[in-house]
Amino acid sequence: MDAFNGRIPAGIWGLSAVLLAAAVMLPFMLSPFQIRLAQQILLFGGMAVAWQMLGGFTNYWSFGHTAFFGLGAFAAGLLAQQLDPSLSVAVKLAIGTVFAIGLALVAALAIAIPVLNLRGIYFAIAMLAFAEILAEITKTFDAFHGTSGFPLPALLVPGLTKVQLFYFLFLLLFLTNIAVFVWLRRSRIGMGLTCIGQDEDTAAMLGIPTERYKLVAFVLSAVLTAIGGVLYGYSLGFISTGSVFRIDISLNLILYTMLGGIGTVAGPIIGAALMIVLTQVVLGNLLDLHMMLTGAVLIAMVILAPKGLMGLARKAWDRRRGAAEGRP
Amino acid sequence: MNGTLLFQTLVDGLILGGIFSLSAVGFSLIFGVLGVVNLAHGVFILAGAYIGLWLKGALGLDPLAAIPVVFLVLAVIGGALQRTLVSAAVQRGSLMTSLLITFGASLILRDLLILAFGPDIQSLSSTWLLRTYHVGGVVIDGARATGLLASLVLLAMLAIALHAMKVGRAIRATAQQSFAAGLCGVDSNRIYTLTFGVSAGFAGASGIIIGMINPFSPFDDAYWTLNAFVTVVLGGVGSPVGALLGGLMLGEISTLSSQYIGPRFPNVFIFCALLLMLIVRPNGLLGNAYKASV
Amino acid sequence: MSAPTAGLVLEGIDFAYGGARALNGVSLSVPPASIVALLGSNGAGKSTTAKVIAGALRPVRGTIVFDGQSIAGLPSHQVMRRGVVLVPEGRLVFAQMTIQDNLMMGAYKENRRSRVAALLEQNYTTFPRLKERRHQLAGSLSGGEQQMLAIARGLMAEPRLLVLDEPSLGIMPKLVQEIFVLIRRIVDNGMSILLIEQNARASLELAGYAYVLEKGQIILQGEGRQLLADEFVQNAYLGTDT
Amino acid sequence: MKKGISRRSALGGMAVAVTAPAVFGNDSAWAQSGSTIRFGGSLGMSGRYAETGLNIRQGYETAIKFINEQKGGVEIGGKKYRVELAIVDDASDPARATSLIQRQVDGDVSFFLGSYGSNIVLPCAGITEAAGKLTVQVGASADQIFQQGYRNIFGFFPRASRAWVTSIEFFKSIAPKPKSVSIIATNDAFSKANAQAAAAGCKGIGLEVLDLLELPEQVSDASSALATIRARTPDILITTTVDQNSLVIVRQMIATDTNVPLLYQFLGPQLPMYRESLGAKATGVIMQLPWEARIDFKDPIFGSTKAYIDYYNKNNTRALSYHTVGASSCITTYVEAMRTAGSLDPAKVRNALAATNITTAFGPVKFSPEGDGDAIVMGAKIGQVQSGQVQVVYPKDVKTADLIYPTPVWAKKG
Repeated sequence: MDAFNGRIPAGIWGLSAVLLAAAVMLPFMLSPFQIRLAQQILLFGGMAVAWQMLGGFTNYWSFGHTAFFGLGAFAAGLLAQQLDPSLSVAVKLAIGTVFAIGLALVAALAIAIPVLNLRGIYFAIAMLAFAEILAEITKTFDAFHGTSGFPLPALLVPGLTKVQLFYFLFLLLFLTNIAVFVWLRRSRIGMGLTCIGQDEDTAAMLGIPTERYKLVAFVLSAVLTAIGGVLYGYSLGFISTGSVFRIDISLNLILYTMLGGIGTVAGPIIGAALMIVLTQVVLGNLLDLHMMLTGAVLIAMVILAPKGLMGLARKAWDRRRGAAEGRP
Repeated sequence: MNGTLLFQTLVDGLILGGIFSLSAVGFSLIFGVLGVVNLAHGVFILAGAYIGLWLKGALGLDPLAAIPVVFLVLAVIGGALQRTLVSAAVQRGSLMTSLLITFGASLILRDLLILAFGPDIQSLSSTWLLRTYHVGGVVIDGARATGLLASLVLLAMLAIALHAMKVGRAIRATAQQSFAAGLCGVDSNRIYTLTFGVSAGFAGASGIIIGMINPFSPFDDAYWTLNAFVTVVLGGVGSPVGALLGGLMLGEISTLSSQYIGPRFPNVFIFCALLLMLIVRPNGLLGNAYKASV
Repeated sequence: MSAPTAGLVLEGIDFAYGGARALNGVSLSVPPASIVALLGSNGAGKSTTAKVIAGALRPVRGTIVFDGQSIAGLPSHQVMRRGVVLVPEGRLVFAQMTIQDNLMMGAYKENRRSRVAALLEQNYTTFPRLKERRHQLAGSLSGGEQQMLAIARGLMAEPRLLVLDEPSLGIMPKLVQEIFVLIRRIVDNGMSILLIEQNARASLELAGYAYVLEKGQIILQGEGRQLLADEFVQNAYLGTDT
Repeated sequence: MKKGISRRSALGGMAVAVTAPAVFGNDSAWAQSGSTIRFGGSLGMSGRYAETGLNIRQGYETAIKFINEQKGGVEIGGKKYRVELAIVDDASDPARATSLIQRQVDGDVSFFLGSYGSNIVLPCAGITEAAGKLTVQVGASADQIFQQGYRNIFGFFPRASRAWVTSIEFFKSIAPKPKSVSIIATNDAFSKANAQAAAAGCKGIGLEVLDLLELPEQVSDASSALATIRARTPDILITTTVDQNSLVIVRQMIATDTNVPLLYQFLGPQLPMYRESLGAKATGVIMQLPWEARIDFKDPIFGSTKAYIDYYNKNNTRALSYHTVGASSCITTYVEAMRTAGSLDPAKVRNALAATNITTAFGPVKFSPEGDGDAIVMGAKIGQVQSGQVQVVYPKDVKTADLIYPTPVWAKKG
């Protein structure tokens, strides 16, 4: 594990700079549809990176991250309706984001204390239940307008189309998520979380403050996911419980991560790109069978590449290097 | 508070709970023995209902009489799923990946159901089921009461099989200590396949009963999977008694909150009960029938 | 194998966990109706050897022959059907099942009800303590009683070779004595025993022949009494005598 | 080793096959070619309401097939065009729906046939509206869609708050005069909006609304709501939910002996399966009839309602539903508007749509200034199940049978 403290190699910096430059240029070259695909890859790939802050290191796999996603979208959206209508939409978005962050923070802290004591599959179930509770609450109490849905103000910036604008917002969040994840992974917390992933009891005996590390990772992950919800809500312009509290969003975050390679930065992004392009471009025109094919791809990937595409790539790389050096 | 209404609500909850119990027992068994959360459970249930529908249409078989056939068909499907996909996932990845595998399988199976039967709502009803019974001011719905009765019979059969039969003992032993069970001569892979098969069979049987009471469509699977989830977490993992207890609790929470707080609230209450139970006793009231508590 | 040999013969067994070598060319044999001890410190590879014999682990290299037939690479549920039964370290009883159910699991391969009943009776005679509590859950027994149960469960399978992995671990000395008395009695019935132990003194007193395992290799072997007198064994495993 | 390589290459191949067309492919597949009119749009084909999706899809397909095969295409502005359908499955997921609709907008599809569910329709409408593309749809009726000031969205159904105009008139016509009403809704946008509209309408004519009970979106048990209904029986019980829930509720009403003089189920009794599964017990149940097969209308493409039904039944095995006829008539309406405009210019077609006043197989088509169906012209008729058949009982000029009121108790039926 050289990832913890070693310097990030110059090659990686270089590659990142090139990719970033390309990402900034992209919306001026692609068609709106292609930008929309890129939007989703940035948003959901970025959220998968956020999901990894806990789930990538440890066995605490949240099956209910859509809870924070929906929380963010609803918090910002409902707040926008209460704010003075004369405020500019950008200001509403900013206030909504701050509000959503605060709310996600409180919710994550509140739920983390009992739920982080559960291990493995029970944590997964508890998070799923938490997401369902929030979804049901938004639908059950009319104050939240979850059933019928409600509009969000349209954000406009001169010189950019709406798709381009949200592309850049998603890109910003995406970069933030990656930065936080890389920081976390290289920090003492990341090392502690990795130990927790290996064996939590031993980690605790070694004096690692397991509770605190898990909490930090969980809360960071939750807050960043909530920001994703805020931006997504604004990009749609109209949301209901059915648009943001979706079990498939939670499952997709895990799927993207698994597909690309858990614990890596590039993995979730590759996974998201692959699945989004697969389901919306390749299978996009199918009316009947795309769900079945999605299921088949999912199964094939999990069985054929249990460590994800990054795992396969690494294995291939090792093997080639091994062959070059004359090792078996 | 009106006494008859309370009693009526309790009875309604009991009857509803019986159906939840049967629909969850297979999920519970797989979870207890293999540690796998089977997200394809709801599709198994619906597949049972649809096969019953087909048997009724093609052979004129009464849904109740079709239960053994449906059980067998589903057992084969479930066993095959475990043999091929689930065991591969557990071997190559982890228990967690089995969630993704069963989710993928549920997408495929659901699409197959739509291809075979269309997306329309269907019903397995028999008109004789619509009878009503009045017992001292309480109205008992014949269809649901039949469902409760059938559920109890099937659950009792499973309980007996698990406790009195040799193979049931082997299932319990494998769940507790698969290594030691192997040393006793039990082929754990076979037990896993068998458990998956039996569980799918029970899901299919419950599908028949659900189909006799309520109309169904291929998109109900998530609802039933989620209910099974809640039932198991409330009652306890792996045992028919746990499933019964969980199902009855679910039924009572559902009808009581619906009657006395408002008919739109039961879901909120159900999930809150679920979360509360997870925090207090993750393995449910009865705990895990096979392993020490988490 | 050229000529069928009776008893268990391990030859040149290698085993590795991932990249870590655990067994390195282990060879040993257990003749019929004998007690053979396998000694070694913690982590020497004793339990790994036991699991390789029982089929729970698959050796990388080497042969395992029991009564003339190769059993290497067979899964454990088939190995036990050939007559080699392991009583695992840590007892591993089925805690949520009754004592009687545990014993009946031991006779899982036996399909004749009458035979199972006879075996039950036989074991209840050997372990009267288990008979008293036969309807209690195994998890409610003390450590020593669970060990008794584990051995009894092994005996229910009517093995020709019983592999006992650390039967004295974590058990009161009084019960340990009882267990060792029992082991001798079992051999009198014609069954052979591979006794894997850290408790070197008691084992060596009991065993006709013994092996010492260190870092995955057999470093010493000989007759029990001979090893008891060996200076190296005394220093390494017997400690200061009282 | 060997296995590893094959696995690797298989995955690599898959990845390339998947990504290449996305990044480099153009969207020419969607482009409007010279002599073809392409109708785009999305439908929820794989969600809880996929049944509606399938009904609508078959309606589109029937119209497309008829126009191409029987009429040899359509003539607009002196030029013959073939018509083509390019709808996709939005899986009721707004992220998926918006990007798929965007793809069609990019690909120069100008004429959209809408999905249903406001959380899909509204974000998609934002895209098509901004691009100046048109939508005519037979699914969504939420008020919000028609309150955005959109100029290019048209819907066949009157918006939810106006969907009860004929029903309320019908209640007024019942003798002896009913005094009270209870409403059971489910917790989804469609049902809630309709329940509110129904309640407001009933209050408006002096009916007392005893209870407005709201069940979860998927109903498996309505026993407690029914206990409330039994405790104070209304003269009319209205349920405003989808087919599956309607059936759950009515069956439980029968099983628990919950009797009301008049049961009004917004959706459900229209389905043959509903009536078959209830048998004689279905007698007396009231429903909205957005379309009724026995009322024959002239249709500029199919000729008449009757001709349409014959053609549909010859080519399909699936029972005809009002969504199917409505979907076919969406295309009829489009084509008529294009003919009137004499052009495929969306702006001109839009104006022709806004001025539409024709009859189709579905019935008269006329849009309100906001784009939804005119509440009077396109409002639903009232039907009642009698001896297993649906009879029109209101309005009087089209009725096929007299209303049974009050209906007999369950035990007396069959």
